[in-house]
Amino acid sequence: MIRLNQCDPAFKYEVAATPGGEGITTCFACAACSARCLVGELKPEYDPRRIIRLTLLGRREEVLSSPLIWLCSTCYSCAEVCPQQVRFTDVLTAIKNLAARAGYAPPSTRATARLLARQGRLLEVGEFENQKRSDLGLPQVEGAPEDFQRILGITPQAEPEEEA
Amino acid sequence: MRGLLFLGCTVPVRNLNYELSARKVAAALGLELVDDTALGCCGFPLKSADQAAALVIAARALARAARQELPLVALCSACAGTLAEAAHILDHHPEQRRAVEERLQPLGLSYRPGVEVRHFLRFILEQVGTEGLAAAMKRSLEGFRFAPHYGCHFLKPSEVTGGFDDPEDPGSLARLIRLTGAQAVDYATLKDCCGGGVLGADEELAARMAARKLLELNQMGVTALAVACPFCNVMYEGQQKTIAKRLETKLKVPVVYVTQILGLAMGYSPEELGLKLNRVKPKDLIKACKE
Amino acid sequence: MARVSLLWVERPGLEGLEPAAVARAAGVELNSGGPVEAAVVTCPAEEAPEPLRQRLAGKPVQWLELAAEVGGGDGAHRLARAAAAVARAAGRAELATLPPVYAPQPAQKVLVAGRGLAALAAAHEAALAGHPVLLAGEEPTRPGADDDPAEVERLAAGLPAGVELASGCTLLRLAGAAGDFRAELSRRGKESFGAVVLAPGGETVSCEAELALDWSWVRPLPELLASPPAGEQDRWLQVALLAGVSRPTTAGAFRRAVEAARRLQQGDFVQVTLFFREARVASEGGERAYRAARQAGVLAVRVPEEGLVVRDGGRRLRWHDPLLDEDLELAPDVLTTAWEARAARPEFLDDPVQWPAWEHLLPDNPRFSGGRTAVSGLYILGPLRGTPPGADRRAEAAAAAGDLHRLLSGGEVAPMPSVRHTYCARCLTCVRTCPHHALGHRVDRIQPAPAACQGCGVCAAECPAEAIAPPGWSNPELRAGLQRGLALAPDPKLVVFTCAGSGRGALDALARQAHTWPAGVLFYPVPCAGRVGLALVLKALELGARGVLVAGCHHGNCRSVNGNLRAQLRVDQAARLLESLGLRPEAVRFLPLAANQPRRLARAVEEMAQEVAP
Amino acid sequence: MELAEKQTPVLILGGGVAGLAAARELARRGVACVLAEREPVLGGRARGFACKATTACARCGACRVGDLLAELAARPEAELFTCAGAVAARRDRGRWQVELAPQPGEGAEPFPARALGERLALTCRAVILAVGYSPFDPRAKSRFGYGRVPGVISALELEAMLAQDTLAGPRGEPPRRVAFIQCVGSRDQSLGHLYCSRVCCGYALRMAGRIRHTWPESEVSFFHMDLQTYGRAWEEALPELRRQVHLVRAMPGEVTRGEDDTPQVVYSDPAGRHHREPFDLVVLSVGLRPPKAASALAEMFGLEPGPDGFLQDGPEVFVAGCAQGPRGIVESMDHAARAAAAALRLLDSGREAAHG
Repeated sequence: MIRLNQCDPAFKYEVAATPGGEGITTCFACAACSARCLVGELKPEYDPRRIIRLTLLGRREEVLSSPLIWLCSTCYSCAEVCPQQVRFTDVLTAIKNLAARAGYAPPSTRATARLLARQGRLLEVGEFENQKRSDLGLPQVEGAPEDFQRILGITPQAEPEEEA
Repeated sequence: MRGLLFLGCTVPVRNLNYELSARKVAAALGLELVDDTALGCCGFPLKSADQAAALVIAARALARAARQELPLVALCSACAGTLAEAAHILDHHPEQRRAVEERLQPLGLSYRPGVEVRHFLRFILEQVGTEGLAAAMKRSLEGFRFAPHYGCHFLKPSEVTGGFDDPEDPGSLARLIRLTGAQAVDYATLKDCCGGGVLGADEELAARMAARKLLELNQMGVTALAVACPFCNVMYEGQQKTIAKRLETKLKVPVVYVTQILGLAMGYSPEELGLKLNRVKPKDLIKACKE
Repeated sequence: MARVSLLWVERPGLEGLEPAAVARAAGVELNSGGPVEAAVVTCPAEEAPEPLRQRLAGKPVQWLELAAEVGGGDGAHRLARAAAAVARAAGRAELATLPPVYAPQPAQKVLVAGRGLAALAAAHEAALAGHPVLLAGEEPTRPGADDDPAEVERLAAGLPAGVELASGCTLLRLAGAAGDFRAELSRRGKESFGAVVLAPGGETVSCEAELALDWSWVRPLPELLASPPAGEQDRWLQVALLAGVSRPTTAGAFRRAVEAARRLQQGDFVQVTLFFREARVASEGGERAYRAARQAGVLAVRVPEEGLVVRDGGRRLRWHDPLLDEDLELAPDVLTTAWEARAARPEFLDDPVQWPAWEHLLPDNPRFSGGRTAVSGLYILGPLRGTPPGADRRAEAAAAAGDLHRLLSGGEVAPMPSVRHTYCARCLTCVRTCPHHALGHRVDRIQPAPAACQGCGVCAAECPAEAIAPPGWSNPELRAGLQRGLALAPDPKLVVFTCAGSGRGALDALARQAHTWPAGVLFYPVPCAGRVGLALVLKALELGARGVLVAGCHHGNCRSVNGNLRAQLRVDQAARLLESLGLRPEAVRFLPLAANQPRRLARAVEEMAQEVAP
Repeated sequence: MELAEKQTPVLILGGGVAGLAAARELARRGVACVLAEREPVLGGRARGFACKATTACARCGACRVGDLLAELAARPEAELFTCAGAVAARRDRGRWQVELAPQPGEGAEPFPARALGERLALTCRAVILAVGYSPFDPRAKSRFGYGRVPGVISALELEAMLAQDTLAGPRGEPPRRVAFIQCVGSRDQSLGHLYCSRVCCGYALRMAGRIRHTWPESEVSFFHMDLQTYGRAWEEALPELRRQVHLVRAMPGEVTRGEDDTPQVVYSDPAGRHHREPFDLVVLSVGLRPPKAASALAEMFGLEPGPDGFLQDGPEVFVAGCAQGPRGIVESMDHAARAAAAALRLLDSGREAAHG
């Protein structure tokens, strides 16, 4: 039983105020997004419409703590078919950002930031990689991790090494 | 015509065959791809946790391109999509742009509107056109059947890719494939997402997503699945064995980059296009092009 | 009686017909240039040569596009159809040579009884059409329950000179039909009117009257909007707005509800939950308003039929969400509902002797649009009819005024039915069966209202004494046409009666396509299938027809409300009679048809012609 | 070039239901008018619509077009032209001067209208715009497979098939499983069509009923978001409707080519269950768009743009029927009476002014 009196009506406004989340309130539950969601088709507990509805109802904690919100493949099919321009992919990005701020982000997201701060890219380009590239006649690749450290406000030295 | 090549994270390390073939195709078409080794990541991996930071990272690349007054040409669809979307946001949301400018300033960079972001394949279609492309073809691939895979970020969101192709009834890759004399097959799972986006969160789900297309094509029998994105390649080629094992079946769907198909038709050898780096190889195609 | 001449004008489609043979078969003389008393001409007036038109000026003439009547097929049955058509037209031409009979002139004044936009618009439009108008009601110029007050004020301020405003004056009783309504009005007494428009303004009624709500606690929506409530940061005010839970609302009511929901949502810390079964957005701007409400943060909850459980008079609302597979509960701080305008039916209409039952008075029939009712000259507009507010009501009033003008100006309406009083047994069958309520009984005789007859001929079909018929459509006249046609038609002599509202249009469409009919089919146009009646069906069989097909309108589509049902009834009756005589009941059939279904007619005729062939 | 000239109190542009009804309304009051229809035949789109009656009339009103034509054919007041389009208009001393030009088109009916043969300069007091609507082109919603997936048709094509008795699947057999998809091109912010087309639920349910009646073994699914009223007896008809038609509250995600080349509807039901359902025929209930000529006419007659691109009244210009906004056949006829009345009021005031 969900009691609306115990829900948080401000949650939808919070999502709508986050970039990408603007369209959340315009959903009229036509189900086109759900029909086109491949993730949802293969994993029935994931349904864009359900996440929208829980958000609109104001189920703040339930939405932000749900592991389901991290399952979006960002294929944009839902956004393409939406007749009301809800742009669910972007809405969910906004929700995930709120979840991350609330401490619900999966550990991999922090690891990603650290990798970028260290390398300027996800995959390291070291001597081995550049050797392989030059064997194939490809130019050398470097990184500019300093820019990334500034943007992300992370210095790799200050961060402990990867936990797992 | 010149473009600033945006390699991103994966291509220069794991998908050298893609990079090789793209550079060859560009050369054959007389397009100059300018390198900027410091470009790095597009910001996409950070979006879900911190889209503001992701936007600054994308804006950084856009600003570097603006400085050189070149369009940004990406090989990875996710990079192309993220960068194009970032440009769209910066051009349409002044308050987000102000915030980004503030964070770009310490890097000595400034965003300037009007930077074109193009996926490499869109870039050649728009710059060279089908006639120019047809003129560059030296070898007919008639008799081969390729299944195009558009993936997600090549055409979507359409607000950002604006009218280049219809993501609901796409045709641009098929057009490119047909220019080589080969056949572009239509199939039921044409528009399926590869599942790469959820690989980190749910490996099993990602595998099931990719499996639908692989199973269909495996049964259909095609020369190869033709992709345009390293992420999609990871799922369909890199994960193919794992997926087959998971499904307790055998899968043999060769996967090539559209640039490799174009390269072959333009007269390059399979070797030059890095086809030996392909893990599930289109043997007949390689054989036919070796002569 | 005058002699009727046939004037033959060659037309495409008449090839191969011998004019003299047609004239002979139809029992008229073929004119070859001599003097004419009354005439049938084989082409439409506008197609006739100018000298011919001048020659016939002032004479009773029936212009007949004979080619359309004859159609294709072989010589014998083309001749038969031509003869039947000419004979019918000759009958009508002959009738026009009779000295004029007394016919009362229709009253021209129009009574508009009601209030608000519908009433004012009707008064405006009727006056524009040139009719003096009495606009009567308690407060005719006060807006109706769901009217836009500004628009009503504008209309009230600019009433034309021809409109007499009678405030505080209500319609107490009404009788009669077009051209001759007798009304009893409070403070004024009895008056005659040519047409009557009923347009009550309606009252504000909650759309959820059927729910078990504590109405002393429910806040009326307009009152709530007048002083919108607010909540507090740590305690949001929950407002529940029920907008079509017991049954879907009208589009107008839904639009008002979503607009109200949006305004309420804009209050500080107010959460509005809007409950409905269907989002009724089919009004101008409805979808936009619905989206604006959601954008403002209104929570839209769609519940299925009987899906909202109401407890404690509405203090607790519970419903099931199939998507979440959860029960949801809301204890609203404020409960309000959507509302619509509803008008009570005037009491005098409940008199079963004087007036048909409500569903007959307002048939759900696409031909009865523009405020029309089954009673000729009586119009019902606005909330009483369920017409949406605004532009639709203006349109309805304009259409009603056009129609009443058509009736009262007499240009268009069939002449009054002629009654042979010496034959009449005063059984009142015609009064009871006239679908337009055109006939009344005055003192000792049947008296048609002067502008009400639509010429359907149901009275003629039902009258046991052949005492009444619209001119040209009496049994003797129809028998004559049948006799001539059937005498000439080859077997199987299938008679197809075609109603003017359906069969006739279908027949014309087929004629345009040069459809070829099987031999031996005789089409017989009638104004309404209800004109055919039992006697004519049996007569056709007696005269040698092997089959009779009556092509009338679909149920609910008859111009004369139920002439088609009456036709079906009589056909069934004839079939039973045949059966009781040991004959094939399938020899008589009713075919429900629309004018835009020519193939259906062609198929039915071909099948039946084959079946009844000897 | 010298133009043929003509004077008329009222010019009606458009010879569909609304234009004909306006002409009839004027004619009944003895006022002459010129009606100009761009196409070679009168009657508009509704003339080709099917009768949807089952055991009873379905109240679509399509049959009333014939009544209008028959009545106008018998009346001298209205002069009817086909193949006639307005190419220019200007106001001059309280009169509209409108230039009509012949339009190409074949198969013009000689009666009751005649095809415009040469350019004609008309001077009139009032103009009634009854130029109808354009149906939404379902190709713009490519996900529904129109023109791509066999067996996907638009509702207008179904109208024609029912009217001409040619309804059949891709292999010529009567359809067994039929799907209607509602709101194709309506209620859609992404297209900029933020309005309900009002008539689609009605026409689609009527056609669904007609199909079920003609082929009782057929199955019909009706994909919709919200049912919009389509008649007075709607409430009473709903239980029967539920028996006849499978009402599915879902906007499908797409229509794909399934096995045997039959269309497949992909949708998520209200409980969130995913479906791929095969059909023989998928009917797209396309919405009503403003008439193609709307912007050109608005410019020609100096009209303010109306909501959603439809036309609205201007000085001495009155809009009738779907040109003003989506409405059904019968509603268009009433709406035309309003335009005719407005024109009459204008003529009347002119007369009064002349006398005073």
